[in-house]
Amino acid sequence: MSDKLKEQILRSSGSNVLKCMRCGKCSATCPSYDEMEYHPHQFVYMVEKGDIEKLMSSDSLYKCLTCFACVDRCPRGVEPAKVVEAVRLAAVRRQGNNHLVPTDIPGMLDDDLPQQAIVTAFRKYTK
Amino acid sequence: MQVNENTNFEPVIVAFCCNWCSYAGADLSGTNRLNYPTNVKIIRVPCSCRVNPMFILRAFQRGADGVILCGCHPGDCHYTSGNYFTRRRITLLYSMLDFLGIERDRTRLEWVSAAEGAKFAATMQEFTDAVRKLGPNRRLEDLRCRKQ
Amino acid sequence: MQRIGVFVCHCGTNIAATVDVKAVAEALGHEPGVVISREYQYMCSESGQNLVKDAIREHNLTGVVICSCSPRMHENTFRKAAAAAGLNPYLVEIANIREQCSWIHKDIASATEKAVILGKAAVAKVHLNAPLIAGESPVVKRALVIGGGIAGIQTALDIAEAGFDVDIVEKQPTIGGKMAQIDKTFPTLDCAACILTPKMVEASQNEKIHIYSFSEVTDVKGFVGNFTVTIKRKARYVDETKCTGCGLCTEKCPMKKVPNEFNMGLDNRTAIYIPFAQAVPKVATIDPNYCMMMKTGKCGVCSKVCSVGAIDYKQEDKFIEEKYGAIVVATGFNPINLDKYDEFAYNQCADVVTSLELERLMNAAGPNGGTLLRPSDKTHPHTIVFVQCVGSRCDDEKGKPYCSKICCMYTAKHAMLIREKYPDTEVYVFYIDVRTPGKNFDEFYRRAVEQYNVHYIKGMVGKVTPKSDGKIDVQASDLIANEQLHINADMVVLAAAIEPDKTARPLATMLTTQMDTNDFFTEAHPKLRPVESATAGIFLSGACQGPKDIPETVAQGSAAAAKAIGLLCKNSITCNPCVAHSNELMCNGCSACEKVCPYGAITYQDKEFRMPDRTTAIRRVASVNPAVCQGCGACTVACPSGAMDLNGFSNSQIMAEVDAICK
Amino acid sequence: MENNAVFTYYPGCTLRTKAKDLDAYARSSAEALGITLVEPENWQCCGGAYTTAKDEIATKLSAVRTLMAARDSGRALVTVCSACHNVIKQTNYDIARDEDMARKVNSYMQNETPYTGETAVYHYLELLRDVIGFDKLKAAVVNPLKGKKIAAYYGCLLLRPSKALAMDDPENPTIMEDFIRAIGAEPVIYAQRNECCGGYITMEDKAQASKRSASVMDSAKDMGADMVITACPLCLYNLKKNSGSELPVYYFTEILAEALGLKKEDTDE
Amino acid sequence: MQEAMINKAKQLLADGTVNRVMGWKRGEFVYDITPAVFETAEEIDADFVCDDFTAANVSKYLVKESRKEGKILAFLKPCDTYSFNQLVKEHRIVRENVYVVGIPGGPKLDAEKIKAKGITGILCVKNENGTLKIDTLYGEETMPYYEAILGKCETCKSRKHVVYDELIGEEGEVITAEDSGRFDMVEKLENMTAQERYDFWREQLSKCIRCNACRNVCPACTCENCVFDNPASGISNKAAADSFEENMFHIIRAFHVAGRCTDCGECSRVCPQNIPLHLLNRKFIKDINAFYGEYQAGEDTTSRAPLNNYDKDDCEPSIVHERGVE
Repeated sequence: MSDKLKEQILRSSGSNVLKCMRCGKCSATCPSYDEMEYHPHQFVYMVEKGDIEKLMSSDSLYKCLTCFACVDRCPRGVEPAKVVEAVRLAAVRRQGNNHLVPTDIPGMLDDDLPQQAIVTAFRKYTK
Repeated sequence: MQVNENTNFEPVIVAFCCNWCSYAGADLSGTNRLNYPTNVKIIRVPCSCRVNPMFILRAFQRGADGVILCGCHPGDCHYTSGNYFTRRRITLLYSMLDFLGIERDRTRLEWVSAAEGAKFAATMQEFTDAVRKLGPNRRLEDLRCRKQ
Repeated sequence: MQRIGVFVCHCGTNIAATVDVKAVAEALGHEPGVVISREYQYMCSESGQNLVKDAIREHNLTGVVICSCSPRMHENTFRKAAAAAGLNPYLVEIANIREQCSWIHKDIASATEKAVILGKAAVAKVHLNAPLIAGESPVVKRALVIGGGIAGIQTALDIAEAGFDVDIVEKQPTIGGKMAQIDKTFPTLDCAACILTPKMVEASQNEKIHIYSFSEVTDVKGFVGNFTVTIKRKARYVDETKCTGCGLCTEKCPMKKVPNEFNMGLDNRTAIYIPFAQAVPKVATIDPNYCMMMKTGKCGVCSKVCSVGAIDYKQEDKFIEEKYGAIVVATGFNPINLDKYDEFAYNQCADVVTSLELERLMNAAGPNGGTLLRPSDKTHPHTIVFVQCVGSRCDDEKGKPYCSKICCMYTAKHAMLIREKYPDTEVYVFYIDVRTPGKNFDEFYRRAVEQYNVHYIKGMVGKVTPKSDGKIDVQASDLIANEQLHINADMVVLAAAIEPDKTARPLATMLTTQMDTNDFFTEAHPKLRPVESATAGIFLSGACQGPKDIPETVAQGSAAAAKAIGLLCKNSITCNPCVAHSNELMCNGCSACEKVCPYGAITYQDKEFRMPDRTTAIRRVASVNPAVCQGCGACTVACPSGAMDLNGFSNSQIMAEVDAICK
Repeated sequence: MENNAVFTYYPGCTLRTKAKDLDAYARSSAEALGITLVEPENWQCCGGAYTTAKDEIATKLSAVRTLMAARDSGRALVTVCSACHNVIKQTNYDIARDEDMARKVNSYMQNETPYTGETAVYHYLELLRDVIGFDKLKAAVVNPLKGKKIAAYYGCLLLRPSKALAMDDPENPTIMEDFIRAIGAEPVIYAQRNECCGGYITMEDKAQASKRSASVMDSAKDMGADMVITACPLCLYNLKKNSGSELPVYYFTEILAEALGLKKEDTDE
Repeated sequence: MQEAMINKAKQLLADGTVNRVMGWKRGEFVYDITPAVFETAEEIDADFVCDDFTAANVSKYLVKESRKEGKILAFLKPCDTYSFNQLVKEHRIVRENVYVVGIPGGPKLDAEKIKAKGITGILCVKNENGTLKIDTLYGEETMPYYEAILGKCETCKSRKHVVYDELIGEEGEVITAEDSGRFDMVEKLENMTAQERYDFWREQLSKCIRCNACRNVCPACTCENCVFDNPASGISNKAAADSFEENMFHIIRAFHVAGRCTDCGECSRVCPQNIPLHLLNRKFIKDINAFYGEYQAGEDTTSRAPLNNYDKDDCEPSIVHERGVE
């Protein structure tokens, strides 16, 4: 199961986690670091180890801002944000695992909130 | 010519490699344990400019299915200018073979440096695949030179 | 009748694991003319070579085929063995069944089949091999060293010591190179200038050494033992033979705002300048981009104050031609440009510096006279962050894939020197790995941690943020603590990757030597011939071959010198006998070969020939000078009549190989 | 970049609703600068966020439709919203390089002429820099914003991933600073200008969004900015709403229009 | 014209400028013309001929003749002067030993084309306003003049002499490729599919009987020892024994003369099997012009032949793949 999941994550992300040299620059650059239980470098490392379930159930999945700072600054071309995204997708694709529930939305709105915030949230957190 | 249906077809491929760049590049791909098909057999020449177009025709006549010539990158010739002459000669030969209706993918000129082991292996793989797709060389082969 | 011996090498399991060597020996034993076919564990070993020698004697062999590793590895070994047994060495052919067979393929059956075909091609070729006798060509007893850094200086001193003339070509106005800019050296912490400058002086005073400073190599012709090199002596607008280096002109020059490259642009120099106090030659140079006289025709102060009349605004570049027997490349390195790494704010903040800039900041002859001050406001930094591997070990277009090798150690040195001199300064080093393989290296690094309390943090800096109060926020990861840190720093020092000097690539083309994809010169053998290039007579010294520290550079400089001396000691060298030759009976005298020969090795003469009808006729025929011919074979293809052929790679030999492969 | 003065213009959904200013000023300024923007019919939402996952095809289709519309019109595509630009540009980049993705997209959409990334995609800022030229813009300014210290906020979307966006140096960009100089004001360089404001999570995780946006605004203020400009409605909302900062935030098109003398008080809500 | 040439030859023999004359003489039939050397005025009066059938290029004969004692007079048509110059450039002809008189060129006639009309027993031909009047043993016959023109003259490249010591008649101009149309057939072939090209050449080259006429007549084929006759060359082959003619002989021959062939068209003229061999040479000429700049072999005696020359920015062989039809 874990192997299959790992394979799925690697394919979906297109990332070669074996290129990682454990420098930690992704985590050094991550603006959401403090909000995360597992940090970008751990995502890469744990996917490599096949230790993915922990990541799937962690709130860290929803803390990534997809700002691509780690992707641009990684000296090895590992693209950690894409790994995070692949794990998040794998998580929300599971039955009943949507992170965002439509009924919660009205409470989050205000007059100035741009539409794209809602569209984006659905894109990223639901299936 | 129909694409060969016979999956057992193993093309005979002759590769002329210049001693200073491509032959060393071929050695490097071995040192790095890269892979390319066994079909490729290398003939060492001091410089790509040593390769007489006659040799290429001879190979086809004797049943080669593909001939590839590898030399140093333009500007990097060990003998300063050899590969520039090669480029002219081989361009004209390839154009003539094309004019005679010989399949274009059977011949190739590549520049491979001594550092490009990976390029050498990839080029050989690609070339072999291309020739395999073309099927056996019938247009230039002399049947009387054939085995058995 | 040919009597050919075939010898198939196992190379331990290198060949035998994927090629059935017994089957290869068996198959080749049935080839026409083959009288003995053997396999053996290690053909290149003494007993393997004896096997070949014994067989030559016993079977009176006329040709030998060795199926083994690449001829680039052991062709010479087996040629020597054959010669020792009385067989002409050029009657040996190698079938490359290791690099080009066993190491490439996995399937035993097909690899074996291929090895047999390669063997057959070699047998077919050796049938047509002719015994060749190598000629000789004289050696010019003079060496050229390109680059006057510590590598070039060491090489030149060693060659001169052995009694040979040697010229150094240095593109800067002074020799000394990067080492002259360095403050202290690891792991001994002795002053770089104190050990380098005496060597520079020694080089300048040695009668055997001639220094062409402010000069560049623009053309190289010829071959081992006999190179002809064109050197461009760039106009320095000062007569070197007159200038005494008094420095009065540099004091009086009104143009004082020229970025000082010796101090990495951290301070200014004058338009006429001597790079540093101990420069060799100690001669002024005018920078025409800044000199008012050169730009506007108004000024001339230096000319007025120069008591010896050395200033010459009209000086022009001069080209000189010299002959050399050996050339040593010592073109060195440079730190990479950091434009692509501005997450570290190098272009946005004056207090983010490279390690080489820090060397100058700390140097007594540097912009601050040896007191470490921030470039921005000249205040004393209390927190300094070092970032390792900036541009090294990268797998992207921005950086270099290799480890720059010297950064771990110089950073430990910097950290230690700062903590020693300014104990109130906190020093942080962000590292990925600390690499200390060298004598006393790890001990040195441990001292930085244990004795000097330098904070080594396993992790990388992600973002450097200059702030309005002049401080610098350094955001980094601490992988051991698994936390993200913010350090409020005063200075950031980047360990920029090093790369070969930009002049190396065109030089390699001139020298017809090879480079790797990073533009480092490629050595003839990575282990066994580390200071020779694959081109005979060209040797490699220092960081042009790969990142090196000073002791390694000096060691390699001396090694390159030893190789060059070995060459210069000979009165003549054995020429490659695999050269072109013209069959006069077939030659048309058409000059096609002459046109394509890169060495001018072909000349023509009118010769009298007896014709079949018993008359005589005078014909123009080509002849090849075997000492000049390098054996490329361009002429053989240009020749319409086939009169021109190449020893060792004759038309019939190559066609025999073609036939054997296609059969 | 071709010097064609007619471009296909993709506004995106937010510019039709919450970010009307961004749109209106972009149009009026373009007109004043001699550029014709043609809006394609029946455009759809860009998708809001680009899914990097290789096994997500459906989410990329709407961006492809826009790109195809531009291709079929024979014009380059111009966007102004950073988010739309990012999604469309990344889609275009990937479809040009990832054959597998291109094949899947084209067969899914049953395209007669397969789309393989041939449309050129520009951000409005690139139009100013590369088609009009900042020199020409400077000459067209009637109301220079003299003395204003303006901090450009790029955020993440305009610059990254830099391989795909290829607009400017991702770590030391200059395009918006040059723009600010062109309209007569003084740019303020601050380090957080290319760091994320937390826009994507602004609805779902207010705490993190306000931490991020505060960090950006504080950094700009620290370096002495009078105002912040942005190209992104999400950033604008977030920086205004969640940062707790007093510093005003404007769309870059608004101050562009102001400098060109096109700003009408009634459109400024 | 013949009259003027005979007078010139006799004059130069008489004043000692030359001791021999290279010209043509008639064989068994009027159209059976072969090059010949004349040593006396009597021989010239008896046999010297220059008419509509004297198409043969005499420059190749000068390789041997120019190395003999004394100077020889050679009458060269414009096309022959290119071959002559090329041989001078290759040090094959000793220029000082030849006195070159330029004579007007063709078009010359092709007896085979006349015979193909069923006209035999030809005695004399005359062009009258585009109609060729032919006196035969069986009475007068006519045919359109242009239908009797030699193939090589139909696509004449130049009416200008590139070398001469003296000129009889008026000097002409170089004819452009567009006007001569000499690359039209090459182009037509290039636009065929590979299979069509292959079929075309198979059909043509399989007719080859290896009589070696093409080689023997070719002014570029003056090797002391031809590779096809030389066992050491590895490609020696003296007779039609296998598919060597189709696969090797003509390609190698064309390659050997590439960059040196002046496009004199003699190879196709003499081929008894009517193989359009000149197309192979023209293909090389066309490629050289396209890839490396216009080059006309024999135009001068100093320029470097394109295959013995290079430019750092030469095109790669892949240009072949980028152009035309597969």
